[in-house]
Amino acid sequence: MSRDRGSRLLGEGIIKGLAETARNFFGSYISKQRLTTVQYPEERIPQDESFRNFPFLVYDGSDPEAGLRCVSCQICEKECPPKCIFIEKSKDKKPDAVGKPQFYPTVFDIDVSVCMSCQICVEVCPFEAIKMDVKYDYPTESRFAALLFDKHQLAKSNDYYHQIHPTEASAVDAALAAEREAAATKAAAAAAKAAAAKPAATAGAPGTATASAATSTVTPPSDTTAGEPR
Amino acid sequence: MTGLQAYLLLSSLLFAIGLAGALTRRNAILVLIGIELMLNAANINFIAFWHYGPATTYITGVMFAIFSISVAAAEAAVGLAIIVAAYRHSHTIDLDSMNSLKG
Amino acid sequence: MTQTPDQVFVILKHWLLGYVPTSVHAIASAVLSILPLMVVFPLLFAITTLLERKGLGRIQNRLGPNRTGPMGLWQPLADGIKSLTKEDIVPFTADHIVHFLAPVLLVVAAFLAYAVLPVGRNMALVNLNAGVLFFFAVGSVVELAVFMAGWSSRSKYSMLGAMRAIAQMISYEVPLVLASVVVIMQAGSLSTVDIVERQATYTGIFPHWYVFTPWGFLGFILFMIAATAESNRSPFDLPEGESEIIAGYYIEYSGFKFALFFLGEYLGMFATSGIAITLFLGGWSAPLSVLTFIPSWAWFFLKLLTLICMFIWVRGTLPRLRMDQLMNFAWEFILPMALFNMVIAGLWRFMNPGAVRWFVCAFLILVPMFVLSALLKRKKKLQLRTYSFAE
Amino acid sequence: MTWIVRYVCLIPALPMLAAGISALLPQRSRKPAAGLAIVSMAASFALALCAFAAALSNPSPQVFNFSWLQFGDQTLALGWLLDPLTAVMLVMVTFVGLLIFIYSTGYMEHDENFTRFFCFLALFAGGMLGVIIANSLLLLFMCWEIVGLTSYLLIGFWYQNPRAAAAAKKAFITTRIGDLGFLIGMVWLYAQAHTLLFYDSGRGALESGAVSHLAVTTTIYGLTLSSAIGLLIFCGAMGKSGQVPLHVWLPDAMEGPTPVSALIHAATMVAAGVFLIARIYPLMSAHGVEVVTPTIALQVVTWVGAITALFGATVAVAQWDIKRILAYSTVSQLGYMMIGLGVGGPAVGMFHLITHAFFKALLFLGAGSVIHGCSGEQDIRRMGGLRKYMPLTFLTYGIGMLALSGFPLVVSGFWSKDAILYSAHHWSVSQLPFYMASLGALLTAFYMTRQVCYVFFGTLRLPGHGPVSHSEPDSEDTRHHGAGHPHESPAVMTAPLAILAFFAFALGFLGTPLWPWFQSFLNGDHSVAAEHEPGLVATMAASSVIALLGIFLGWLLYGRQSIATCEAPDVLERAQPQTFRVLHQAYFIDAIYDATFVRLTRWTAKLADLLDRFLFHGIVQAISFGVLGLAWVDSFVDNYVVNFGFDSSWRSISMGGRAMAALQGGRVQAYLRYIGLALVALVLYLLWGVAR
Amino acid sequence: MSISFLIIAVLIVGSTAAAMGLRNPIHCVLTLSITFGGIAALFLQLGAEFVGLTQIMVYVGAVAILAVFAIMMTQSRRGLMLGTFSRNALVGLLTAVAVFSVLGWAVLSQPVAGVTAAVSPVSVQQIGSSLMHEYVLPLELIGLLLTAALIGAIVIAMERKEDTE
Repeated sequence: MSRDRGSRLLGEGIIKGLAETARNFFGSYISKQRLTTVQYPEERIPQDESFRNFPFLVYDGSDPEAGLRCVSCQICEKECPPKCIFIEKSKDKKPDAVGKPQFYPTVFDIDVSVCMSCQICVEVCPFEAIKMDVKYDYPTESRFAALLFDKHQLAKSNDYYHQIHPTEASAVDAALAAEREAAATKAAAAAAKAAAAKPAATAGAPGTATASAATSTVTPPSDTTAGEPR
Repeated sequence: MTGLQAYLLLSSLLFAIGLAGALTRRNAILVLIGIELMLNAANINFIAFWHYGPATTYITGVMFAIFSISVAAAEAAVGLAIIVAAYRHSHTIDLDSMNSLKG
Repeated sequence: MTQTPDQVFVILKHWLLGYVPTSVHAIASAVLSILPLMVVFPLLFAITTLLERKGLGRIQNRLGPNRTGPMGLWQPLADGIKSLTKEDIVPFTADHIVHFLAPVLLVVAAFLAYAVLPVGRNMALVNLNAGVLFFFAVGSVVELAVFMAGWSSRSKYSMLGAMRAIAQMISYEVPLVLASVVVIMQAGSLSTVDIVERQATYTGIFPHWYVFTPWGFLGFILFMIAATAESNRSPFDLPEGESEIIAGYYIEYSGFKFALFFLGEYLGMFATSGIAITLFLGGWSAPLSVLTFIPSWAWFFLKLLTLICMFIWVRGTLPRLRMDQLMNFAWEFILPMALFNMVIAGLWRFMNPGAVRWFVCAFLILVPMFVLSALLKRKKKLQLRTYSFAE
Repeated sequence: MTWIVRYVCLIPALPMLAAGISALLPQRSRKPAAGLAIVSMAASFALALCAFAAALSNPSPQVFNFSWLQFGDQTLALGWLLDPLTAVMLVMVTFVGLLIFIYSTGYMEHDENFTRFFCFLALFAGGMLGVIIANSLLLLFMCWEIVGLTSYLLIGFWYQNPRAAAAAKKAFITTRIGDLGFLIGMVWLYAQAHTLLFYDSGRGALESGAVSHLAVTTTIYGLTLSSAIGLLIFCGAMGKSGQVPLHVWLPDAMEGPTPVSALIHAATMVAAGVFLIARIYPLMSAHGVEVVTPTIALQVVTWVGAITALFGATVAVAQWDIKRILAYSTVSQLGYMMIGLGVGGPAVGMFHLITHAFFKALLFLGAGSVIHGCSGEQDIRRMGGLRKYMPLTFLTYGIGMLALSGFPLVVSGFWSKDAILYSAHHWSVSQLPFYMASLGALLTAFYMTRQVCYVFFGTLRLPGHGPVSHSEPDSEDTRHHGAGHPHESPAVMTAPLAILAFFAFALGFLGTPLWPWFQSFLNGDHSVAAEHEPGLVATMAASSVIALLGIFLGWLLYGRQSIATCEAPDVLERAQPQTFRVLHQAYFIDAIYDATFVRLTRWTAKLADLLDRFLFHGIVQAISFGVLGLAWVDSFVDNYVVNFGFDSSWRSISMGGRAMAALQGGRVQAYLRYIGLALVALVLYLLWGVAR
Repeated sequence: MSISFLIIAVLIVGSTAAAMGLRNPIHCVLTLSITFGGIAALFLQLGAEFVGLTQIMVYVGAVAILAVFAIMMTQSRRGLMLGTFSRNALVGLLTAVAVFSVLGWAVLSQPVAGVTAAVSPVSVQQIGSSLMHEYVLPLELIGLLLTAALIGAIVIAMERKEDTE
């Protein structure tokens, strides 16, 4: 402090400042690191993995209609604090990714202009069917209709989910797989019991069940609804 | 009408308008401005007489105008300062209501 | 023929005049002289806005505008089109006539100042006997325009901005004039053309620019400081301090009138820079006698651009002053220094040429500068701020 | 014109600049202030030496004039010149000044207003040098007044001391009386000669054209104009140089710090009067065509000088304050210079001025050293025996004393005084000044011996040291040291003493009758030839005898047996108490002034007061009673006789008044209206006049 | 009498009349500055360059601004309600008319032709040198006057601390 109060020439500080800005000026042409600007639409700041914005619906496989994990249980609709989710449950059932017949949403709308990105829907979903997206730019022409996303806009593949949140997606997949395996072994055990009763029944079902890891195509013969996990 | 007369006529008109303003306005500042106008009219006369005078190298008229401008500037400064001070004193610059000296 | 590029515009004008009937010769000549100025300087304004935005960006480690056209070169055009097509809003209670006249008067006054600016050899519009005085006289009209703008808007912010601007302009006009008096003393003329011609001689290869004398250098610095304040530029941009009074006296203007204010302000800046070049930097003369082959007008505009870059640089560097700092600086530092500088210039005139004179004058300048700056500082009690809670 | 003539103005400008800068310095920056003053003075000294060299090579006056103010077709020109007179004075003042500046750093070391002191000193030096180089009476007068002002400031430097403040005022006012004459003379000269420049290539006031015009024109009492103007200017010189009767301020001025006394009131400022007369000598000595006797002006100068010389010498005999003795001695020596100017021309007077400047500065600085050593004691009765304690001071002081006494052949004072005596002896008007001067010389030697005996010989009688009870210290200036052993002063003080002592010796040999280089240099001819004139040796012998006699007498009375106590009365006092008292009180001149001028003023005031109170008051009272009586009668008549008749007319008057009051309503516009109407009337009248 | 003179004259007279007749004092000052500019143009036309430019600088740049400031500082709600012209306006107007008619008559009745010699505009050097020679005393006096006016104006207009009524 005492150093600064010494008898300096008037304007010394100004000259120092000018030197600093001059260094900035020329430096910005020499080293690109100085430039803080990101040329936005073309360039983007790499996002943190945990970044999330609005929810979307995950589907397995390649068909958004068929592979949709959502079973239209409507928990998220109830839990959503700003009430931005609107679901209409289907009357009939359709086989889901595993082939189990399930209800499915005929209408699934999210109004992102209302959504507050609280992630509660994700937390409550028992089927890992709704997840948070990372897209943040939704330029539209209209403020209302264009920001009301329907099922088709919301549905995104599991691969996409892997793309944006790889760690989390793998964990989810692993959990799902484990669940299904457990279900499969349970089914197998039941089958074995049944086979013990009726040895004439088929064999080889356990082999396929173990072989399939991620997207099992084994159809459990049980016609009961899948047990609630957790 | 010669050139000089035109200038003199213009200056006397200016003088008369300035005088009229100084005589008729209520606002003290505008009265002062009227007086400035009268001074300006005089300046026109100085310059016109110099221009139409016997020799333009003899620059008394110009010098007089310059000095007159300086004096007018001083007058404006002091006059306006007085008006501001008077306003502070009596909260008006209306000349009709500044009549406390009236006998 | 080295004269040709130098005088190309003069020759061109005379060639064009040959096709004009003699009866309208005078008017045609005037138009032919004025029109280029009316085109060139607004163009320069356009370039400068771009330059300023890009330069400021780079100074702040940003890119600056780069979207409109290649490297953002069409940005000024886009700005122009935008301001032209914007809605022209006049406040309901405004004094409509005065509100309309203010930007016009500002631009007209700014343009008038170019009349005495010698932009090249034989390229001054008029060679007035009292050219420098003309410049300052026209400059004083700007104050009136600013007042009109501020007053007619019937807005508190406008009024405050106008009052600030006028107070600042009056305060800095005095040192501006006084700083240029030294040159007039030395040149013995008020004509801008004469002043440049005095400086356009060479000893060896070095020119006789007044900025190379101690008093000239000091005068130049003081002049530039005062000119910065006079054209309301940072760090003296209090009249339009966005954070306090939004945009000062032109807050109630929009669209084209707003653009006119901007134009007027930049034109004023160019004009003061031009007069600074004329007075101190040798006008259109080349900085070394071996460089005289480059046309004189090119030199003038080169110097002008340099000064503009200086302005931008300073704007990118310094923060805005406070009102009391501004006034103190004018009355307690710049004005006494300018007065003292006049004494030095007189001394210079009466001393024999030589190195002794140079050093004596430089010494005599440095002494009061140190004293005055010490006084300024003592009053300010400059010290690092100590925080009670932070740190 | 060589460069030095052009830049000779720098010699006064540098100290002035130093003064200006140190005036802005804060009080605590002592070193910069002193450094500035000394450096500027040294630079001036160097320049003065250059100027001296230039004057050596070209002794005719070289001038640099410029017009300062122009009003109408009149021009006031200022300028500076370089001639031998200027050159000699420049060297003397800068050199002595430099030494005294250096000395002051030691002497004033402990004063808290050190910075202010050097500011004033430098300003004084600037003013004095300005007086010297001035080529215009106006410039000279301005610098003269600066000198007067700084003298005032410096005498009253210790203004807390009421005596110092009074002395400062006295000095200022007394010199102002003289300056009034100076101013009148200057104005008169301007009116007659239309210029105040001294030399202006033939048009100056001191050049043949103007002077011959002035010398033949006579005014009242047959005085020529030149003499009259010269005498008026001489009034200023009298004030500044402390000539009788305006000498009263000079002894009192010793209240200032001793370096000031040395610089201003011994070496330079008081010599300014002498210098002024030397400068305008062509005017003073201007003869008519046929007259050959010395002019009235010069006669007056001589007589005033002679009276002053004798007066100062006699008074100095009976003083006890070490500085007062020197002060009266200065008065006396200034008288000698005036005699020299009057009878022998500028060379004679100036030679004594120069030598006197050196040895008197030496004496004053020596006295300062003594005072410093004795912790502010100034009374010589309380000193004594100091030669043991302050050997260097004693040695140098002794040299100064010998120089002042005019000890034959060795010291400078002898030669310069001898030249004066010789010229006085050959004066055509009267022999009396010669005898007065001789007597003065005798007394000079006597009182200097007395002083030296008192101070340096005998036993130490300082309070607390001798066999003497303590008596109240004479001086307030006891801030320097506590009372203690007398001690030798620091080298910074003794070194200037030694240098001055050397010059007090050596300077004399520049102007001996055998090799009168100085005189011929001043007179502008280079033929340095010994002048063998009749009576020269005789005069020399006479003055030697006088000096030796004076010293011998002094030794006889004071040195033979040492003074034991400080209460013991003076030898002379024992012998002639009445005379001694008269002399001690300086012929009661201050008292006479008090009794005459001051009392006269008081008396008139009192008289006026009395008149007012009784006479006029009584008359007024009587008149008022009479008026009251009359009024009563009147009112009686009025009430019952005329009231009725006048009432109506009064009413009409009051109505008229009200109408007039309406005109004077304080309304600017109304006034303006009347002015406008008056303008109409005026123009109409003028047009009518033209039309008819 | 040239066309330019006529234009300038009409401009001056019109703006002066407006300056003295408009209701809003600020408008008055603004029109007044047109007058000042016109007078400056007149000076330029007459060849007195220096005076003309000084006129603009002093009147437009200083006096008009000063007047504007004074008006801003003395605005009061009461003042706006009062009339523009004083009670005795008619008398004043008549006086002014009388003055103008008399002056005009005086001008027109005297055939002052003046010399219309070749006009050599007065150069700044000429003015400067005569300011420094013949007119140096008036110049000094003007300087003194301006300094005194400056100080006086500040002292008069400065708000006094004890003045807290």
